[in-house]
Amino acid sequence: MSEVLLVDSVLLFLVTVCAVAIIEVRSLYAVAMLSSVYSLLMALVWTNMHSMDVAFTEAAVGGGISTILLIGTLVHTRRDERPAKRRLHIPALVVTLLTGAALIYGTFDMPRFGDPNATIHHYRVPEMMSQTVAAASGREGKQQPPEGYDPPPRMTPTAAQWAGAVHAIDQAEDALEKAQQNAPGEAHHGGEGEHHEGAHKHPVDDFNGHVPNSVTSLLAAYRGFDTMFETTVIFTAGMALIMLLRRRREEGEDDFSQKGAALSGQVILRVMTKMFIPFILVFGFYVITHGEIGPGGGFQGGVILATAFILYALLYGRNALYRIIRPRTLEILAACGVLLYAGVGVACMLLGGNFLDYAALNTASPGDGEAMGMTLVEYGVGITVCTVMIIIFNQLAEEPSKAKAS
Amino acid sequence: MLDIQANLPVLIVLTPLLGGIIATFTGRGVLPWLWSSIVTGATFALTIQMMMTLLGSGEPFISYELGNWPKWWGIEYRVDLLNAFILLVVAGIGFITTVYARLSVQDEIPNDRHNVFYAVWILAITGLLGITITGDAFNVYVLLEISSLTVYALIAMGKDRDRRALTASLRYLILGSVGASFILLGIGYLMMVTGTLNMEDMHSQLLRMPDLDTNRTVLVAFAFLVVGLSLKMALYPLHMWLPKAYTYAPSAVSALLAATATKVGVYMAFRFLFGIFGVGFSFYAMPSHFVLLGMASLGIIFSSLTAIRQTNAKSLLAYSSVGQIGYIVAGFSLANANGVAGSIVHIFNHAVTKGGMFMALGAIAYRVGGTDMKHLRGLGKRMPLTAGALALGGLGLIGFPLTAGFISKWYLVSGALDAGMWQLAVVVLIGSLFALVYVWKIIEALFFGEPTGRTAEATEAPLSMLIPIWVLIGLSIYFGVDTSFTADVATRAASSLLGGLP
Amino acid sequence: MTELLGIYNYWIYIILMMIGFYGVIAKKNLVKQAIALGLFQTGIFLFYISMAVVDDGTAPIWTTVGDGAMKALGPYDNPLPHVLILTAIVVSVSVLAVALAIIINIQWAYGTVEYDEITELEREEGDADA
Amino acid sequence: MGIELPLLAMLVPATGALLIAAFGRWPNLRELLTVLTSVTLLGVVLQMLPVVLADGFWETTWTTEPVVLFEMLPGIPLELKLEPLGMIYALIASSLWILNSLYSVGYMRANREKNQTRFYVCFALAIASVMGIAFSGNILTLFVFYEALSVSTYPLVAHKGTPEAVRSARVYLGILVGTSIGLLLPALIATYFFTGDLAFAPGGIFQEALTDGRLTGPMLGVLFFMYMFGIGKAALMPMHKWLPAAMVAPTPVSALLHAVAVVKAGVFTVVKVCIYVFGTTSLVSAGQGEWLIYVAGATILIASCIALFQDNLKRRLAYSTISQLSYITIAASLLSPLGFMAASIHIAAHAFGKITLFFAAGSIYTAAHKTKISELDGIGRKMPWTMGAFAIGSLSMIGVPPTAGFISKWYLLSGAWETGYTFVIVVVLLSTLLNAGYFLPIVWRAFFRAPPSHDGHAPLSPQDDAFGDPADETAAGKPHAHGHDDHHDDHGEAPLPIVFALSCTAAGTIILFFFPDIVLGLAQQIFKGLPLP
Repeated sequence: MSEVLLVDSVLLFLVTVCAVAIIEVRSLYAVAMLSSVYSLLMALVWTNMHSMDVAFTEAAVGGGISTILLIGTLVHTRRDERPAKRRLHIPALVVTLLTGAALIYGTFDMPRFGDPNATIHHYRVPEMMSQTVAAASGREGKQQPPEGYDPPPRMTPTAAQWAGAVHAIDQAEDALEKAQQNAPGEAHHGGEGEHHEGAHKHPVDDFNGHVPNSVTSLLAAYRGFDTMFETTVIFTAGMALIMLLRRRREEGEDDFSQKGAALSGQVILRVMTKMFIPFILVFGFYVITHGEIGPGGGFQGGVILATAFILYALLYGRNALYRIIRPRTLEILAACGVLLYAGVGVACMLLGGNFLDYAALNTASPGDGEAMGMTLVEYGVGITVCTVMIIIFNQLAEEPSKAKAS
Repeated sequence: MLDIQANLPVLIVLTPLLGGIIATFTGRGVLPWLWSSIVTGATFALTIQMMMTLLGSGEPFISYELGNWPKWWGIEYRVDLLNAFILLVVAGIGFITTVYARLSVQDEIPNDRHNVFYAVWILAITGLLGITITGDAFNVYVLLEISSLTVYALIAMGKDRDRRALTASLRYLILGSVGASFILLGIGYLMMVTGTLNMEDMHSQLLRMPDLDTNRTVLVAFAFLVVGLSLKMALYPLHMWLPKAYTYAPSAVSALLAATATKVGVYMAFRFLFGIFGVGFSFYAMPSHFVLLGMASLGIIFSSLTAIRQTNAKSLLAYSSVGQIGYIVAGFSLANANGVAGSIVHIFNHAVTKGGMFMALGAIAYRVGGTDMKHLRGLGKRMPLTAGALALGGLGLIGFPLTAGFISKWYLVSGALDAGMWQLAVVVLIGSLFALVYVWKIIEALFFGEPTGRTAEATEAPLSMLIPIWVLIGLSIYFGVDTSFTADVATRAASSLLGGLP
Repeated sequence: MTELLGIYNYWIYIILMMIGFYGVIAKKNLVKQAIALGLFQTGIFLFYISMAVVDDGTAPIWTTVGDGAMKALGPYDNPLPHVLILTAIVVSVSVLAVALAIIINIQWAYGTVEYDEITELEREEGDADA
Repeated sequence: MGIELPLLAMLVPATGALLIAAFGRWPNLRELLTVLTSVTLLGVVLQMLPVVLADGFWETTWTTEPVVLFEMLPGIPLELKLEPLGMIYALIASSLWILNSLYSVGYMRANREKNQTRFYVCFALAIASVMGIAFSGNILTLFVFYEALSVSTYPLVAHKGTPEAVRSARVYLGILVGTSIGLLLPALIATYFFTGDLAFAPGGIFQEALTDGRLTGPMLGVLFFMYMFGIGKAALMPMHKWLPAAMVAPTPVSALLHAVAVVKAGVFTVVKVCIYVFGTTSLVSAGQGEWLIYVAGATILIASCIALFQDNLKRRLAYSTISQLSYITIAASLLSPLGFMAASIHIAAHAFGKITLFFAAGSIYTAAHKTKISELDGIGRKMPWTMGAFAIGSLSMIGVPPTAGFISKWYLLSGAWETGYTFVIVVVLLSTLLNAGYFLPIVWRAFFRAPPSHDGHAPLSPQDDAFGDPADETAAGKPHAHGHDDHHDDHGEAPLPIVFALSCTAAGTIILFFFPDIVLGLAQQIFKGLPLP
């Protein structure tokens, strides 16, 4: 058993306790705090399972944003849950137990926890990982491996084996190239087109487009399209909140009609925060940019940036914040983030590639194209996330419109 | 330069996506609506082009690799006859409802957030289109969430007219998220056993599994996907969210939802049951055959009975939608050519008919201020065209000959006979009889009631509403008379789904 | 025994999920429901991440070796589920935000977020309609 | 050329409906249009007559391509086809529609009915669907127009809009559509499922399926059952309730639709299905379908008995219709050529007789506002024309020469004799007595009972100007001078159009007895078409 499992068991025990508490405690503030704790514990769990990015996100989202959201809500609603008639809700319990039983039944045919031989570890992903981003987009582009091309070994080789694997891959790549010259790929729209032939050709050892953090390379490149929609989800949430919560404003009515902030009296806090905010901002940008090398990326960075603003708003009131960024600006920025992301994709199309085919951005050196594209989209994500988080915060702090106050 | 033809698949989703985001810049007034109509119109045109290309190319499907990554590493868009058809339906209805929406949105949504409303509206359509076109299991989940989030918000916007819209929306949110989570879970289980997310790849991996029929993980994955999908497509008895949501949503939103949302849910069921698990597993190894048929039949009967008891025309139609979903599900759970074709045809027919009817109700709400029976009474004289559209649509629901509904019923019943399940045929026909009853409630109110209150001085709906309404109703009649297009596409799509099985 | 040890991790995710699920069904306070929904989803995330783990694996972050090429030194966990869960987390927080927005609206419209009280009010409303 | 005519026959009333709707604002124009349309329609139908009557019709016209309207379902088009039986039906419907439109003009105006435009539009639509039924080239087409007829007549039944009108309209539609969707439609689909074909063919389409064992005798029996009860318009008991319910409609509706168009659509479909779907051979060989004789027989007797005790005139007529319809059904169910002939002739005979009776009833209502038989004492003296026509109609119902009813009964009896169903003979004789039992008393009351004392003086009768110039009077559609009069007991004849119409139909009943050639010719044409046993 790996040490993962041992640490795991302890953490997960805590998590479970925390979860039960969340369900059972009736004071909603306490619940909000507990859920924050829960998220942080979860972040630890993720770290322990070596998924740094998820841990980072969980911390930022669960520990940060969700808590703010909950408290922002509790400002409006009653503070604690009304006691239920029955301590235990029997039907719910039955349903839950049945579902759980079904799920447990399902686990019996699963590969054991951490089993290196699990399908998922040696079916597609290793092939993918053994690609360099540039190579994949450039020359592996559109063909599936020909018959008799056995994918490289699962992901636990010694360094020597690994080198061997890479070598094998290079051979395979050459084989593929030949295959490509002989037989044109099967009919695809967009996939066809001269620009792939030759245009992306570059020496096999040109790995400059590759990002060390393979999570990021998956996130921003291989599954970049998902990520674009992830950003869209965030954007949508922001718009939904504006639509649902914004106070009815007549033409020309400004937004400077809010109460001052609750914490505005706290001198120490204010001073300290004033000192902190620049660092937070710098860190945020660092995280966005650095996402390709280490954990982090547009999402985490964006959240961090947002916290800086939110903190400011908490201390100096939303009017102060609005004096820095008007709500309208926020909306526009939020849109621009997604537009930036999608725009990169469109640019790729305009340059003759498929959508989000970063390699097309810099045909001379596709690798650089990759790098540039990924950085840009990361920033797109960052902008949208940051602004939307601020929007959400602002909207939750809205008062009911006079129209609906009745 | 941008090669539209080459990038057609992605453009179908990209156009509304960008359009939706840009819609936030459009400010107030008529501009948001205008922009949305243009965007959805363009999307519709693209889907038509897609259909043409597909039919022209003669290939079974057109594949598009996003980011030009090999499809099992990246994400693939994959357009075959079935989803080209669904795309056409969704985009078309999306366009028509958008055109229709202007007045009713002015009427029901505070004017300082029209731009946001339309942005969310278009994003909802984007999500639906994205679900339909993608060939990647996880991408389905993400877009499902986009469409759901937007729809929750849109429904909640009925709050200014009736606060119950809020609770309806929240309930949908909870149930919908649970359903989505189940789907996510199912996808996770599948990914675990197949090691891939590409649907086609998953399918081949599953087929390679020696113990496919007994593997407990696959089995549970299947179960959870079915439950999640049933929630999403409001299959009885997991339909609890639907009636209230449809009833209290803004009129335009109800029309859009009724016509597209559940249909896309059904489409997902097609993809997962037929595409990923395959007919053999889904309908022969698994008992889903009977479970789904049973649920569908119960749905047809009970929701129709409930519909009869409604006093609000909107919720009446909502319950009838649940019943109609029953028909669609029953059709494909027969897993034979006629049945599946019937359910595909019915997806289209019901979308058109229900869309038109909800729009007509929207027009009535716009003129009379409500859709209760008491509002409808005697409208036949005041708003003859609207009432006529409603009546014709109603005939379509009953499945009267010369309406599209008849065609679907025909296919369903023949499918049931082919499968030797005359009981289902009986259920379908009983369903139509119930439909007769509840539709006639509306018709009697419309044409043989005495107008009261605002109804008495109501005038015919404005042209900008009448035209979209009659376009849809006209379609529902046209495709009841000349079925060469729908029936042909449906039968071909069905045979490809069944993969040559009888 | 090892068999069970091998999959117990999955069970914990199931337990978490079910706690959340129970909350979703049983709790009458809408805010509670929303939070429980969050728990429910985290359970699923845990499952995804667990499936990514490889014995003695490290984080899927490669290091640059001498010649500037990226190499994975030794085994590392499967990054794919991580990516998916990143997306899923974002989605779940968006859902939470929208849910809370609706809940706030409910508070404004009904003056309460207790399901029972709301249904009570709505029943009266329904009677008013009929 | 003769082949596009069916389509034309449908389009004429359809366009008529459109025009009527368009010019609904000007009553005179509207009603002029109605009459013109009906006349045109008759013209078109007459055009077809020679084509059908021509020798070698079956070899030439029948075998040539039908008018395919649309490919409704893959392989099952919506098609029209000339055919003798349909010809009879179309001929009767179109010719009686003219009289009926005249009658409607008088009636609707005299009774100041509302929504008259809707009335005329729906009426024209109903006729259009009748034409569709008459010339349908396959069962699906027939079904389509059958349903269209139900829907287009619904507004006519519910016309008054009063709660009980709406309620009975609900019954009307419920039974008609319920039976057709619940039984007829599945029967259709099953037929298609077994035979892969829905086209009408003399001698039926089931033999093949029967021979290669796809279809067994019992199954065929079930199908037959579904068809017979699925055709609710044939008012076979227990599916007859809609007919009395439909009597709330204005009399012209009851007259044309529920004495001619709709009910005949029912029995027409029955006969058509018997001849062209099941055919003589398959049912007989399968030994199925005999039950129909007994059901129909029972319907005849029971309906007649009920009719005996109806005091409301129109209800009594309705029940008599039910029994008369079953004459046709029973004749068809003999499955013998003579039987079919009897059926087709009775379609015509009963049509003329019954419409006369309804016209009379309506005329009484218009002039005297009386609906109960018990109130009719001595009314014959005030309304000699009306009651005279009524008498003729009743005779035809009973089947006394010189009325058309006699011919059909004659054929029916001989058909029964030929096939040796004494049961049928007994039924016919019994019901004849019953018919006499519930019609003659009315006539007797009307003419030989003294009118209620308090109305003294002689009725002013419109004969003198009845022959002024009915054509332009009615065509221009002005309400007749002596037309309506609010004092119920002091009234004369009904308005001229009414009187004119009912006199014509009464005359028709007698003419049909002396010159039955056309109908007989068509009937024999059917006969020729049947494959020789």
